[in-house]
Amino acid sequence: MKIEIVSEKTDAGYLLKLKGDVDMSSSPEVRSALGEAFRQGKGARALFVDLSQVRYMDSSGIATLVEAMQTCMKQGARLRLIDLSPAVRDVFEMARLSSVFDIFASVSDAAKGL
Amino acid sequence: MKIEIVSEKTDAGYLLKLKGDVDMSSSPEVRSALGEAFRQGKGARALFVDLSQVRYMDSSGIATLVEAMQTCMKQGARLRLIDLSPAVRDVFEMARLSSVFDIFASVSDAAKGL
Amino acid sequence: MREEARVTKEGKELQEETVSLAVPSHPKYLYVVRSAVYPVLSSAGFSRSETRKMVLAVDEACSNIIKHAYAGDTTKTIWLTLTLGGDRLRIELRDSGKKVDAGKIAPRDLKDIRPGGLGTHFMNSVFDSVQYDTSGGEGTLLTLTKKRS
Amino acid sequence: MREEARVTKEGKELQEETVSLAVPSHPKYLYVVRSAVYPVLSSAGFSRSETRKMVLAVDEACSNIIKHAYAGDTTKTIWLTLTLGGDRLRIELRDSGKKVDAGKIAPRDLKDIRPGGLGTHFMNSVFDSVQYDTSGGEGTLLTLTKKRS
Ligand SMILES: Nc1ncnc2c1ncn2[C@@H]1O[C@H](COP(=O)(O)OP(=O)(O)O)[C@@H](O)[C@H]1O
Ligand SMILES: Nc1ncnc2c1ncn2[C@@H]1O[C@H](COP(=O)(O)OP(=O)(O)O)[C@@H](O)[C@H]1O
Repeated sequence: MKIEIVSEKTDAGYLLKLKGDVDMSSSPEVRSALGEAFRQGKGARALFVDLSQVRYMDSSGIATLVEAMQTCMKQGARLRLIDLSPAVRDVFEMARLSSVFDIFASVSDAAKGL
Repeated sequence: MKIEIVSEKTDAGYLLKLKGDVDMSSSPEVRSALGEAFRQGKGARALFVDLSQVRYMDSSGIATLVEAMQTCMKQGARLRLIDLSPAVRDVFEMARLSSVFDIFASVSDAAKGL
Repeated sequence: MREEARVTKEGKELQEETVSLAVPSHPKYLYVVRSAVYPVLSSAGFSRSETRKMVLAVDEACSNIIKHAYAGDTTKTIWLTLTLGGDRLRIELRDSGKKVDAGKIAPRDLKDIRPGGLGTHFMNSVFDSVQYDTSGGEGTLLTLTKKRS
Repeated sequence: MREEARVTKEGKELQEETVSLAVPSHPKYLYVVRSAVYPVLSSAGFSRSETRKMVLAVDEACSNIIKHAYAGDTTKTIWLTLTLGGDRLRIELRDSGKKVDAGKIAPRDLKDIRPGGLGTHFMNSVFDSVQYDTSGGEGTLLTLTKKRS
């Protein structure tokens, strides 16, 4: 199961759209795409990650997002997650992370108030 | 993997819509739904089977359709298959059955010329 | 398949059904494990959400075997056995790597937001029992059980 | 997992990767077999259409074991092994039932439109070789192979 990652530059910062399964096999790829977005988007107000097409996420995917949040904090940027699929929602709830991340219903909602 | 079968009465005869996998486990259910359509639809000009939502079909599914064709012939009715999914198309080609069955793109196409 | 049969109070035989799977200890096979385990559990009558959580827990157990028991060696083997009894599901995971230090395995405090340490928590939150057995010749046997409702 | 390793002309080691699966001989487990086999083959680089045809052939082989080797007994076991070698895929199916009469297995004439007899044809049309071996203690070993391109 391959992961597909589409990266897009928006006004407020990079938007990464993930499609597929984020597991121990694919999260290194997600991590490096996030790293690339941090490098390219230095000084941006936010990093957006669209999770609507993620059918599966395990603790390695969560770890990758937690790391991204920590990097964002250091850079004074916001990490904004968009449109969690039911599978991702389940994992976030099990990990009690639903309130830790900033989660938005759509890209336009996430772009507000930055 | 369960099969879902929706049966609908149309002007020209019954329309069965199959959804799921038609394999050794589910084809008995398909066979009995076809039998029911034959009983209820006695004297109808045609029996329509919509295969657009069939993600998988094996030789037991093909056998079931061949039997249905034979029953139709005996009753002087037509068996018309509608909108084969790529998976079903593959099996039909491997079985060289694409030219044996009457296959239509849509229900309205299949209802013509009866 | 084990041919154990139990007899219920009503005298009905309850045959256990067993599915076994063995895959290389490479992360790319986690997807194969999930793909095989999911339909076994969902056709056993567990809800979609429960099934998803159990599949996640099994995936985490396999990841742990790759990371900890095999220290990243992707050429070893992970053995899984799913046994559906009349009232209970049992999933066994076996490896031939470094034995687990069962005392060291504890779910982390969830308030401590950091990467890692979630796998054990996921296993405990969906399964009724999570047991590590290192008494065998080599490796660890992890047994996860859940009541069928 | 077999730990056979081959060495190429360039001296590179080619490790075979093996996935094994055992399921009860009940038609409801055909879906589990397909779900497990599909990702192994597609991640091995076969095209979607080839993968679909191979999954179909394996499904037919399992159906034949249920129908013919086990005569419909759904409590027996079907064993599958998928071995990915450097240049070749090998799928082995084992049963412990009535041995196949290899002489009687022949794909039917496709011009003869009737239910049944297609399974053998499907196996032969997608795999490079289809071999039945009844020399073992019990049951039949069916080996399907296909070159990886
Ligand atoms: N199969 C195993 N073999 C050896 N040690 C293990 C195994 N599974 C878990 N552990 C130990 O338990 C700890 C907690 O595991 P887990 O909750 O999955 O988090 P993580 O693997 O992310 O650290 C691991 O860090 C490791 O020390
Ligand atoms: N595993 C098996 N054990 C015993 N006989 C078999 C087995 N597989 C196939 N056969 C024999 O080969 C014939 C052709 O098989 P197949 O092409 O799959 O069609 P079908 O099973 O629909 O008859 C079967 O009818 C059966 O006699």
